[in-house]
Amino acid sequence: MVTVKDYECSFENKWCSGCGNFGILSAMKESLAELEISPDNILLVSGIGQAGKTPHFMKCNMFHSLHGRALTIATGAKLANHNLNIIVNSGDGDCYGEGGNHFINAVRRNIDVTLLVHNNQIYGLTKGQASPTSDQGMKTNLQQNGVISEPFNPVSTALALGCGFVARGFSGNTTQLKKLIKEAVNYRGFSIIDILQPCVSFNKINTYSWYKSKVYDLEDENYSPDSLENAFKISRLWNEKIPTGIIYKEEKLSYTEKIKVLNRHALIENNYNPEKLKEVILNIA
Amino acid sequence: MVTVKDYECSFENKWCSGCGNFGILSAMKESLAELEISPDNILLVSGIGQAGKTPHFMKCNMFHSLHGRALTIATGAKLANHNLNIIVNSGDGDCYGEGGNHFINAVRRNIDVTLLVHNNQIYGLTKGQASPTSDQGMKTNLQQNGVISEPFNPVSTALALGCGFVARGFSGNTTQLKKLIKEAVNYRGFSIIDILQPCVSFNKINTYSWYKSKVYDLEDENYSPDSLENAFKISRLWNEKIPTGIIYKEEKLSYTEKIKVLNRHALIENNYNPEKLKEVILNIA
Amino acid sequence: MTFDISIKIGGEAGQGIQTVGNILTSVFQSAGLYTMAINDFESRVRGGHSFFQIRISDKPVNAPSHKIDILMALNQLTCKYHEKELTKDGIILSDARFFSEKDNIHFIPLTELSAKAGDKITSNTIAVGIILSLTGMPVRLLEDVLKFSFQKKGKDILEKNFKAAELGYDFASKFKYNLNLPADNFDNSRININGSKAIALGALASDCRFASFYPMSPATSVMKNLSAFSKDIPFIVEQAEDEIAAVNNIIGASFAGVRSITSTSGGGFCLMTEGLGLAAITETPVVIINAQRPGPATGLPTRTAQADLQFVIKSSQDDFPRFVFAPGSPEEAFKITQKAFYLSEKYQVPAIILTDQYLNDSLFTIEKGVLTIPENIKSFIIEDKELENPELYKRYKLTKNGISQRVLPCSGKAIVRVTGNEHDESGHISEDAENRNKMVNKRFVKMEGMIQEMSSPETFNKESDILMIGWGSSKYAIKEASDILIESGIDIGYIHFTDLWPFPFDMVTDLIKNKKLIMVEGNRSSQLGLLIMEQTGERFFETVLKYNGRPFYPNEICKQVKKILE
Amino acid sequence: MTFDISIKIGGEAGQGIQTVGNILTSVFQSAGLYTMAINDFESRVRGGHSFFQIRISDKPVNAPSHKIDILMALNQLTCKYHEKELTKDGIILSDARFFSEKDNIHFIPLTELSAKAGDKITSNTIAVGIILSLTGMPVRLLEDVLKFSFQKKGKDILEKNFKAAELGYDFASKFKYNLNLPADNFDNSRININGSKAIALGALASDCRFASFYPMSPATSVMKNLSAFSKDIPFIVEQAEDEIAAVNNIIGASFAGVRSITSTSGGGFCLMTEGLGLAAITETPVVIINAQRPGPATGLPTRTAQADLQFVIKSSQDDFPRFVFAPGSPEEAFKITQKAFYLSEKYQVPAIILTDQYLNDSLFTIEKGVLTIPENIKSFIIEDKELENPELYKRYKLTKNGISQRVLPCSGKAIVRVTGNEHDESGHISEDAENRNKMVNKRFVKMEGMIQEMSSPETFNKESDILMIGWGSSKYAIKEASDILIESGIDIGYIHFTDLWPFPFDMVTDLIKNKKLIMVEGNRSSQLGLLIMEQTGERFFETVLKYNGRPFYPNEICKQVKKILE
Ligand SMILES: Cc1ncc(C[n+]2csc(CCOP(=O)(O)OP(=O)(O)O)c2C)c(N)n1
Ligand SMILES: Cc1ncc(C[n+]2csc(CCOP(=O)(O)OP(=O)(O)O)c2C)c(N)n1
Ligand code: SF4
Ligand code: SF4
Ligand SMILES: [Mg+2]
Ligand SMILES: [Mg+2]
Repeated sequence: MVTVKDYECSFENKWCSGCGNFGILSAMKESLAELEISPDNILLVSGIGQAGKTPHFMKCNMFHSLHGRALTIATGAKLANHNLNIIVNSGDGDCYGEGGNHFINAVRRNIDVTLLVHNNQIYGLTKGQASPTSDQGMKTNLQQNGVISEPFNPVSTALALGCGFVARGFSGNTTQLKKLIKEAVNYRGFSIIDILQPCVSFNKINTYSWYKSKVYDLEDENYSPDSLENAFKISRLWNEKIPTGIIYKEEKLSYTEKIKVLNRHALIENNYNPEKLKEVILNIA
Repeated sequence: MVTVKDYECSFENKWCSGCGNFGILSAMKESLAELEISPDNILLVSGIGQAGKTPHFMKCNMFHSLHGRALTIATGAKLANHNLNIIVNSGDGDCYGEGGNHFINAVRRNIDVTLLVHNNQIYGLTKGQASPTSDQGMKTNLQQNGVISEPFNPVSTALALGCGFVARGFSGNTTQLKKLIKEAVNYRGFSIIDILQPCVSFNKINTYSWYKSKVYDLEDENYSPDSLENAFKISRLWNEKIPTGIIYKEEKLSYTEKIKVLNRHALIENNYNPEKLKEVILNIA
Repeated sequence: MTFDISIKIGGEAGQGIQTVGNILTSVFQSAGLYTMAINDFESRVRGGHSFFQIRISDKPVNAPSHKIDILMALNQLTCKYHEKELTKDGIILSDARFFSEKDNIHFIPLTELSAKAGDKITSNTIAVGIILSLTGMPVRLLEDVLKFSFQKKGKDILEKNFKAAELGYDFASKFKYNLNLPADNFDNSRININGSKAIALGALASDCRFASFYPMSPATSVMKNLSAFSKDIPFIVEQAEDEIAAVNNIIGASFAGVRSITSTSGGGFCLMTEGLGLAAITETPVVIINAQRPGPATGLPTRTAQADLQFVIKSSQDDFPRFVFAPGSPEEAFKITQKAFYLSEKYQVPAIILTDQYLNDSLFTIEKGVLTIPENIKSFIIEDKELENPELYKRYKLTKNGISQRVLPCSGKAIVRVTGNEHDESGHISEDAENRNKMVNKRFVKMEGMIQEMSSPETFNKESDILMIGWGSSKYAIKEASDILIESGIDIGYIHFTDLWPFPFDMVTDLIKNKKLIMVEGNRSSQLGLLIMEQTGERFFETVLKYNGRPFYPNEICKQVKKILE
Repeated sequence: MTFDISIKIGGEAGQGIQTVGNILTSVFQSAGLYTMAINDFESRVRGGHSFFQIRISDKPVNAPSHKIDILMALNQLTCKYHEKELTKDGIILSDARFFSEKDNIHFIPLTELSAKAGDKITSNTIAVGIILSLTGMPVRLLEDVLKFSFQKKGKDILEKNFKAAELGYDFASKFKYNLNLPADNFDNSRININGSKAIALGALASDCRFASFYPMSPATSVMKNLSAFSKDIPFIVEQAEDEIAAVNNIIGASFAGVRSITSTSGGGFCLMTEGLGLAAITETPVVIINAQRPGPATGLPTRTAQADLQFVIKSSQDDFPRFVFAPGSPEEAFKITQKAFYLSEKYQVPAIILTDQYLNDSLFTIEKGVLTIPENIKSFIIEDKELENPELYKRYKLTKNGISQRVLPCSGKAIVRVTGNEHDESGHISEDAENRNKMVNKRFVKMEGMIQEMSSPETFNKESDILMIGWGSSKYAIKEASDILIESGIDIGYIHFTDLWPFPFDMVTDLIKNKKLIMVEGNRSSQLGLLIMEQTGERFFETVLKYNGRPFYPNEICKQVKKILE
């Protein structure tokens, strides 16, 4: 039996106390334990940012990569060995800013990886610049006159791109979050959970209580996440009420399932075959 | 009076004969002439690809930039001088592939630039690899087993990102296309026309007649482009019938209109002011 | 120098170390003293260990000292890490939680005192009060600075802080220890400034009006300064979606006619290298700040390095001319930024300025007079009316010096065509072999003019047989080391490079001929040493290299140089 | 050599020039002749001007010739541009539309003849037939090749092409001109191959199983070859959304345990430089092909250059070890690709291979035997069971040679931690100054082993006082030039570099001591010359530089060398 304790790690946690990331970290550990996945069977991939540090704070295999590039590392690793359980931890800047193009394409590929976006609507590690999800009007040292771009809506965008598993979580509701992570990990294909995560140090607008006063659980409303059009409609809600839970779910073949050579073995499981190669060379003559 | 002839240019056109790009080129010239914009008052910005070459084939100011980066050049130019009339010519690979992240952010900014995507669902200039918009199953030299990613839906995505002017054109219908370009250029904000453009050399699936048999004009159906939800629904149509025309339109403030220092003058129109600078330096002491 | 003391405040991120440090520095400055302060912090927002270190003297000081007179420990790690840096008479001031009984350790009950002051957030002001009292600064000076710092926060906060300052003074007065620094030489011709702000001011003094960037330590601070100024001056700071967008934004803006800048660090510079090539082949002027930090990849994001010199000179595919500069102080940063804008526009080539975390984040006392604002900015842009026949305008007309007339798009009848492909004179794509040769040579011939614009390196005691060579931000650390070495009887000179590319090889060849050279650089492979070898054929040099993310200290340079000379 | 003739087919893009060229080359090969063919085309799909040029001999030929014996002009520009290249007895074969009356111009009515053959698409086969007839090749050989080329298209097409071939032969028989090349020495130990295919085969013979790329000329062809092979072998070629994704995809795949490759050109390489640094600091092996083309920026996308040497050696922020190779032929490409995979994995550092449009797209006749497939691939991956205590596994354990045991994630009990930040032995972030020094030195100490792996440059007549020096794809052009020069009485040697970084400076210093050096390079600044200066302190060299996008021809090297030696 795998327990949360198996995931403990002695490396010092470097987040601010009160940070919303703690809720995500513990929900993740609990989900993995309940899914009976042991630390040596999970690979966490992350980018750079406070969210990107997550893998250091639990015991697991990890690739803490570059700002914006976590999904590209995860894609390569999954193609090489599709038996890996991969979870990507990314920030809103990391995933929707620098990594925007990779986000689009990970969704389009439908690679079987779970993406957890720690969305604090701010650049945390670099000390408080606006992120793609910052609300209009937010002022920072670098946005002296306030943000004037339309905020990036990850849920609407994921739906437009054809994502088969789109959810929103809140780091203040770890019970729900744990459930979502478990479903996402079990989903065969690309699954996204955009997680509302208060940054107590830099985001003085979208605080814990700001979120708390707006979030509601779609399950409580008997919402059924199987209509794309409904999902799109729901995805537009923000200022008054913010829906959380699974917003859209659809079963389809994942990327590696569609690649013929992977049907029998993961790429890494093949053996070097000099005979076959000699044939190839004969053929080109 | 500006005429199409004013836009003629002696530089040899390098496209294949029969290419869908010719329709776009002529619709563009005609629109500009009818809008009474003269060649010395227009700036065409483009990326790299067959679409990217467009500005060479008409008389106009131009910046033929890097693969994927046309929108970033246009954004900089517009911020420096928002009196410029800027049209961006880009390819499906250029704009939705390499330039995916800039596409997202040009929409979010709502910068007053018109984007014409020559969408031939293929990489033309590099001789026929799949593009983000290639239909599933398309085989090429590099996609030996056919495309397996979900095609990028530019219309749905632009809608999800909050674009205020989203249209689809067809290079085989220059009358409609001309109308769309004129409306897009007149729109104050970021306007997109995704233009279906047959590549006679490399795309043997989405041919002229393939498109022809599917496209219909939304105007003919009394479609009204003012509901985001309707627009999203319409944006999902593809395999049976392909809607063209203005899919969504919404008035809102464009990026440069929201920047205070630009209210009176374009950035370029200011004068160097040493007195003000001396004050600044005094203040920091 | 009659005195030269250093104060270090150490603690966790989030404890306000930098605020304490900045206020102290301001007070010493307003007392008429020279200061130099460094800022050491981890890549985290709370916790861990960081410090702020101020050196104070009656004469200019421009490098950090390895010895500390007063160590204020707001966390236990400060004692652990820095106790050994104390001078013989140095003292530690430490907060209750980890007080240990040693003669030179003094307990300062910040929590208790701040409770007295009525608000625990005043504890930093109390700490400041204590240090100022121990150095002999009058409370009045602190009050002025507090007024300036806290006036926006309201009267209540200000009052509490005044009270806190006094409590700190009172408490400290019971110590025997007092450095009694002079406090009455205030000279309003001097200010404290860091490298970031100097670059930002240099940009403004170049009529730069547009910046685009993507946040990245230690480069963001340049943009933060520009943002702050942009409230008073028509200036736009755009936060781009990534560094690729940032560099292309400024290429677009510069093409449209506005002087433009971006600022990034190594990994971001990687992403800009393709745009660098675009600026080069389109001959669009741009200024790029690369604020160095240790790599590879994410490396040590909040620390310092001088390890991108070769990269910025050689990067982007194929050969093309560019300028590369590396200022050694805020004064140089201010001037070089202007020079970069001027030359970039004059030659229509990109200019890169190498700074680093140390220069960007350290405070130096400078003469205000250095920050001279020019009355006019020479522009090299040609207007339509200056053209004989605008209809025949060719953006890339071949000329003897390689520079073609630069007209702005939509500014008149002239049609401006620009492309990142190889092109003919009119700006249209050309694949012709002869045209290609001409265009490559057109771009290259600019190097002849460019190299004339390079200042020769600054030299100190250059007649000596032994020369230290450095570049960029290490200037004053090496200079001070050379002073110390000379004082200790070693005849040694020093050459400081700011203008690095095109490399002024003629001047340099003369300077270094038959000398023993010691390269002092903040990287592992002695990148300037390699460049000198490449450019002059000079073959042998010794090295003093530091690459642990920390700045150079004069004494460690001395030690290593002595070892080399043994 | 009893004969050495060249045939050039020129025409518009889209006219099938490459098909004609490829078929001709195959026939000559099956006649037992040695061939070398280059491929010149514009960045467009239809129209313009392009050509395919084949050199044929009874002895190996490995560089293009500047003289043409038969010029087949499918467009008028071919005559205009290339007539001057004809040998004294050379002839032009030209299509009706632009026939001009000169003695050596022969009208060939392709349209008419193809109508006779029953299909106008056979006109290329007719052209082939004519040339083969004029060179004395039997029709049988052509028929064999046609069978191979057209069999998939069905019997009807095949028949028509047979007929077309015969029509071509018949038509040509009326010319007096006939080169009568021997056609009966077929030797199945030889094949024709270009650089791209050789690299692709080298990757397969290294047990590489994953490639990710973004299309870019002239790099795509390597991936196209891999794609074609991937039908028979478990190999995935992933088309990424951009080059940033491509390089990080292969870092991810290699981290997971599969040998991986990417292929790009300059601008794409720019975008990969940050990933290069990530591979370096995470110590993940990867092989990156940079297929050079002229820049800056988009430059001349379908042409050739050798101008990224300094860039790939110095790029990405901060210092770190890497391998850089540049093969000079398909044989070297095949071997070096294997060496790159082997060394990259052995030392856990990135390896870069510089190729270019010329090498990638040109056909060379090679001995099949050169393409030896190894029976086993040495793997340097450690399995869990080989570890004493997997629980204590540390990915970055400090070792004497800098190489730590590499275990794969999720392959056992060992936990594998990797980060692009500076880290401690266990792979966790560390900002400690001492640890930083250790880790930088750990990575650098590998250089000592790496440099031992470098082959010394290949030399020809190295005792001569005058040495030409080149690298990469220009190998045989320079070699042939040196043969010609020697024959003409000039004593000259040649040094060809393939292993460029770590630079084998010891070997090189010895080779070049007191010699007159002439750098022959495909760039404007003599990048290898600068590298040699940097690494050896050698100061003076002459240069033969070409940067117009076209490959080197032996005779132009001779001419320039003679001018230098005058
Ligand atoms: C190429 C590159 N650009 C910029 C940075 C600097 N950087 C580090 S973290 C970060 C933003 C972090 O914001 P987010 O992704 O939202 O994560 P958070 O810290 O808020 O969790 C940035 C811009 C970098 N490391 N690399
Ligand atoms: C950084 C970079 N990567 C790749 C390329 C090569 N490239 C040139 S055009 C092109 C694709 C063109 O496709 P698309 O944008 O759809 O334009 P089209 O030719 O179809 O109009 C590519 C990949 C490049 N020039 N630069
Ligand atoms: S800065 Fe914000 S996101 Fe980062 S650790 Fe602190 S509270 Fe969390
Ligand atoms: S390749 Fe396709 S897109 Fe390009 S010019 Fe030809 S037909 Fe048009
Ligand atoms: Mg964030
Ligand atoms: Mg396309």
